[in-house]
Amino acid sequence: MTIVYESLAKIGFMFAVIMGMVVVLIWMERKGAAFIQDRTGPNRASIAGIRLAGLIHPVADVFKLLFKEDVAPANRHRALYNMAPWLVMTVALSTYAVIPFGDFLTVAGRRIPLVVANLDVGMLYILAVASLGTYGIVMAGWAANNKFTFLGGMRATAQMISYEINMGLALLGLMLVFGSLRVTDIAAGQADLIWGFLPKWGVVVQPVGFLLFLTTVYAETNRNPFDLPEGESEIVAGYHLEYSSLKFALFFMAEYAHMVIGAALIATLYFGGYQVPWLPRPALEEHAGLLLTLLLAGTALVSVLISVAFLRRAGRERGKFGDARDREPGMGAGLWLIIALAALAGLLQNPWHIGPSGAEAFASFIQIGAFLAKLVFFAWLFIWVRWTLPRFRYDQLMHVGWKIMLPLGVANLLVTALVMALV
Amino acid sequence: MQSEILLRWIVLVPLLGAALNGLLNRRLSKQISGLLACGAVGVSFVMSVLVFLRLTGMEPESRLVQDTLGTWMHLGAFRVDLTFAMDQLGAVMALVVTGVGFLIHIYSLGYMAHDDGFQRYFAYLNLFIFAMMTLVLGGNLIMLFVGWEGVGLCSYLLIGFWFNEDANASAGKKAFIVNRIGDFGFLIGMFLMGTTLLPHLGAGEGVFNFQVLHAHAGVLAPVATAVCLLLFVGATGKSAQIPLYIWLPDAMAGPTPVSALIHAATMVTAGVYMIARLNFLFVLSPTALAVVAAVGAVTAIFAATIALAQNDIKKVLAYSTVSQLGYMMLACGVGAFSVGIFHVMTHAFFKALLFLGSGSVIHAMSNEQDMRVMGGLRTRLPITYATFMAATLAIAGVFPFAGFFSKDEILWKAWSGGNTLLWAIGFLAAGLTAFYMMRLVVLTFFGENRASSEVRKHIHESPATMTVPLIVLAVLSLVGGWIGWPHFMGGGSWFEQWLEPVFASGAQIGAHGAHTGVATVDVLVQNAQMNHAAAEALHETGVEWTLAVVSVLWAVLGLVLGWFVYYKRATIADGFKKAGGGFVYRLLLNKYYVDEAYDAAFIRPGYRLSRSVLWKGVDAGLIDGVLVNGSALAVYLFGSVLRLFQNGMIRFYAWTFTIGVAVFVLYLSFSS
Amino acid sequence: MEGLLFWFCGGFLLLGGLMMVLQRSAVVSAVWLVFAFICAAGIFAVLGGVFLAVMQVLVYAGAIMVLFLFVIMMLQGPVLEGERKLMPVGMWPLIAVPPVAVLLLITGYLRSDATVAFAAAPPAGFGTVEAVAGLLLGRYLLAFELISIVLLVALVGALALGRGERNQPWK
Amino acid sequence: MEITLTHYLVLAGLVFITGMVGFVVRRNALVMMMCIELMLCAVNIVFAAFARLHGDGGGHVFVLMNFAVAASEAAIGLAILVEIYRRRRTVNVDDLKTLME
Repeated sequence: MTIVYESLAKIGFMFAVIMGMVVVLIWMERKGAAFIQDRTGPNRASIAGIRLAGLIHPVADVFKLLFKEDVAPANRHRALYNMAPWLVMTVALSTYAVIPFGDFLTVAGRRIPLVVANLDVGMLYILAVASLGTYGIVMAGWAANNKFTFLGGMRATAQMISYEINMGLALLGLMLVFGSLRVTDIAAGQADLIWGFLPKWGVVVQPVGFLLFLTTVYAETNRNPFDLPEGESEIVAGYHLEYSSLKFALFFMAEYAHMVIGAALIATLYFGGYQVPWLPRPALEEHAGLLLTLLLAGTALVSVLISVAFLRRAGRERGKFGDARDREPGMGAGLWLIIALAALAGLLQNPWHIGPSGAEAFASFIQIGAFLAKLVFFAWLFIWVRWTLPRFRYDQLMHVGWKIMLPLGVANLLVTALVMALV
Repeated sequence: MQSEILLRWIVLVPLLGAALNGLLNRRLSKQISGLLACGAVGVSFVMSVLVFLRLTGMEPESRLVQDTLGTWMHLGAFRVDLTFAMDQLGAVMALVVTGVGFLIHIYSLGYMAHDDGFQRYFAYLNLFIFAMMTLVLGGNLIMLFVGWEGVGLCSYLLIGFWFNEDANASAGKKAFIVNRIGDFGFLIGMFLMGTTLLPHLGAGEGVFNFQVLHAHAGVLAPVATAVCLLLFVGATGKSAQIPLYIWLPDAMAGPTPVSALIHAATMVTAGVYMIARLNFLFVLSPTALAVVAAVGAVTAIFAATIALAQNDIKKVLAYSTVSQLGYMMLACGVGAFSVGIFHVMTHAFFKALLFLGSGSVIHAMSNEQDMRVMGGLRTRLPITYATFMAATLAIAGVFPFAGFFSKDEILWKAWSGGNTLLWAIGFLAAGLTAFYMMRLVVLTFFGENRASSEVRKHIHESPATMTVPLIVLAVLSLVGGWIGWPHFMGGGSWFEQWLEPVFASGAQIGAHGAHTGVATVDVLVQNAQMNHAAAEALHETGVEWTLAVVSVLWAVLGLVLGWFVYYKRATIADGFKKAGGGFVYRLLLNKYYVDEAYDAAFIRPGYRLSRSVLWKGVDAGLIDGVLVNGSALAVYLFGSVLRLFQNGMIRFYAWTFTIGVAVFVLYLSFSS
Repeated sequence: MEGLLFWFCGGFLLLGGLMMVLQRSAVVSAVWLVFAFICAAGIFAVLGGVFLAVMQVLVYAGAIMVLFLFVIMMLQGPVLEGERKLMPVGMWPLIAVPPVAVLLLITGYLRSDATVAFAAAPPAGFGTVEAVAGLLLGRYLLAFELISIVLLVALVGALALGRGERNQPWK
Repeated sequence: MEITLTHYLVLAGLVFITGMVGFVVRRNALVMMMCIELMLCAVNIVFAAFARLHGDGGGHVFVLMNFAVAASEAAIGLAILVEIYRRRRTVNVDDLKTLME
């Protein structure tokens, strides 16, 4: 039964990470948009005067959506209409099953691999689940019985069909290089170095494949510049036009969940996953004491600096807005100071002599941390791209998919196979 | 037996020329087309000479080179290889065909220069050379037959070359059909041969291979007569013997060089060649040989008499050809195969020359062929006249022209074989030959020109492309016979010696057959003993001398008589017609009414049969009524039932399909 | 466990197939078929063919059925109602003949107790990517190449058909 | 109850019949094609079951071949249907009776 508990624990962890990331991403998107458009992002919603730089805002959004009236078209296909958002969400969450978020964790003498399902056809599983993602959108578009939603669904279908092939081609190259369809194998394989200094990351051995994969992932998540299924300037809001309340929230969250999984995939397959560059697991365990000490010291230092910066800002902007915002810098300074104090407290516990089991746990957490860091970066990349690039025209989308990426993918696969055969 | 890669190219280069000319056709200019065709045949000739030279360097008994391209068909014990082979006989034929063919190609350049179908003409001509070389060099009877049919096809194409005229097209058809009748016999003969021989062969032996046939001649002895007679039917068709000669005179509808090449020098000798090639078979059957000899002799005299009364210059020559072919058959019939081939060669020279000369005349006379409106061309066409005269002397058998040697040899063989009657017929025909040739020369070249003034203005000597071949052939007509200069005149009969190994073994088989109880021809036994060593004794007797002198005198007499009757006393001929000879004249002029007789005996009854029985009864009644309409009715009845099923409902189709599957599955599961 | 999965997947597979046939709307039919296919993938997985199961989802559910849905929608547009007319009642017995025959056959087969049990466990590596790939590129290489040609022909054929009449160079 | 080969065969047979009946009953050509896919799926189950029985991956290879065939069939069939729809504005097979006339 321990296995079941372990699995449930891992699923729970992943679910928490994703849902937490969804919230963070919504905040990040708004802040990012505001930053890129040089304006102020969300900052009013607060709980007891605490608003965490707008992080409370998504929570307010969720409550708003949960309690809104559910308005649905009369002529909908009831079953499919109700099913579609759940399907979208389910598919979005399913892919996480095969993504490793760390190497392993030793708990009570048991080595627990940090992946929910270590399938030996993990890569194919990713593709298969991704291909199912269409149905939710198509069903939503069709069941609402509206021309615009229908067009959105059609666009999504054609786009998915077109880009799935390219995704498969890009992944094939990677599978060739690492010789396995198991995602954990690929993640583990990226710990090596080429020529002694270059990490053997997917992006290094498959640069063209990475570009293709990046593009197709963007297309599969229906994010800008590939958000034609919802292209609001043309078909109002696309497939989720007729949804409201919780069902709309599900679509909304599914999009961010998709982003998270896209980021996780990119990080896992092309940027070493949970691997820390130049510090493979044995090195991490061996120098655990040194690293932990350095880490704690560094954290303390940086936290103090940030805290000081906040304090100065608090002094500068005193009473500027005349509302909750005025308390913000002071609270920030306090928060960072607490972090600095925690780090210092850790340093006092003699981290240098951490012991073997402690070293193992340290290594595992460092790797999980590395994975999450990469995840956040690539999630930010999604946002970055969305607010930077314009939307494609539909024929351009098809042109890029079939006439540029497909030949490129085939060529990449051929070259890879040739190199693999020769080396 | 050695291999010789050149052989395939001898055959294939003309085919290549034909293909290029035939496929590119109008896209080639006339110069290139002519160059291509002549070049192909020229190359073929040069290669033939090379192979011939190689043969001369070999031992006389083993003079045989082969070239196998692969297996054509292999069905159980039956096997046919794509083999070309050249022995002494093949070498002679190859040289004659490519050599004379080359000259006639050159001649055609001038003769056909203004024709629209120039490229097509040369394509056919090259194709003909290809087919003829396949016939001559084929290593087995099947290959020979392929060539045999090929030359027939080319003959048909070229006779009907100017197919715009109905007469030409039907002449071509006639040639083809008559040849088919002969080929029918040929095929049956081959089948008989094959079925007799097959059970006696080992694995992988080509049944129709000439060597195999030769080696197993003894097996064939029981059916030799039937086989030989059937094959001879084929030969009468191809070589224009009685009763199938009728196509040859009509074949003059083709262009004159074609008449020279195909209907005088090469194709028509195929029958003679075939008999010579299968001599080992023919010697096993005295009956067959007797028939060959008799048919040959009768044809010789028969055609010669018809030639006496013809007015068309080419018709005269055509009947003359039939007559000369009779001579060759006569030679084969009395067992003197090498002499027959000798005559084939000399005849090729002078008859080609005669036809080409007549072509030159016709060219000059603006395509007029009737001798009654010619005359006096001697001064206008000096080269043509001179060469034509040489050929006339050659065909008449005047010493030392080529014809003398071969014809005299044939007559001598007939005489020495004891066949006095055959000799007498041949002798008579020789005189007639001299007479009608002189008539032709006189009517054409002497006296006043009887043509219209319009035509007369255009009379001119032919261009060099035409006269040069004439001159070459004239020289050959003079000296060509010298290679067979007989022993009794101090020569070496080199030609006979050259061919001897081919026929000696045949003669031995004959002799052997006599010992083993198989009936053979006495003549052959004599011939076998009468090799050049034995001939020494015979010429001592002086009989040969006597006969030679007599035949020359006889020829000269014929010539002088012709000169006298048609030039000096031109009234004699008319007087003969009026004084009771009119009947004979009409008989000869109408060729003994043979065509009319065939028409009445075969063609009209055939028409009537076709019309009443085949058309109205079989075609309209049985085939149209019962088979066609009946089957249509049956299909209609079935269809009216099946139409119920074809209702356009795809789901209904699917349903019937599933029912079928269900029934099938149930049957499978409950039957076991 | 295996038995449970079999009954689960098999039952839903049948249900999916039946609903596919019974639904009037083509789109809903297609969705039911996708459901059935995913259940079929489960059946494959129970049978030890993990690779097959994934491919079933990837190829059938992910590609072919999406194509179907796309075409259905393209041809029919956003129309909810499907075939209205029922089969005439008189035809029902006719249509029932083949299935009843096969059902009879199955019943007969089951009554004969001719059940065949599987071996205890499949050989090691059964149904993995390596095993199937080894067969595809080894024993069945020719079939593999031929089927790729079939796919190529289908590709070209679909292209040629899909070009439509307006720009056919041969007309 | 142990799951035997028979279970799978019966299941496949039932699925096949479903597809077969659907093919006869439905009027929409697209649904008819889907019924064909269902029948192919039933066949695939049989293949996989026998592969399991014999412990030989050949059955799996055949299933993969079937996938390819099904994909080709779908591509060509759908292309034809689209073309038919362009000309006749219908995919109802009962309206496509040109073959009869």
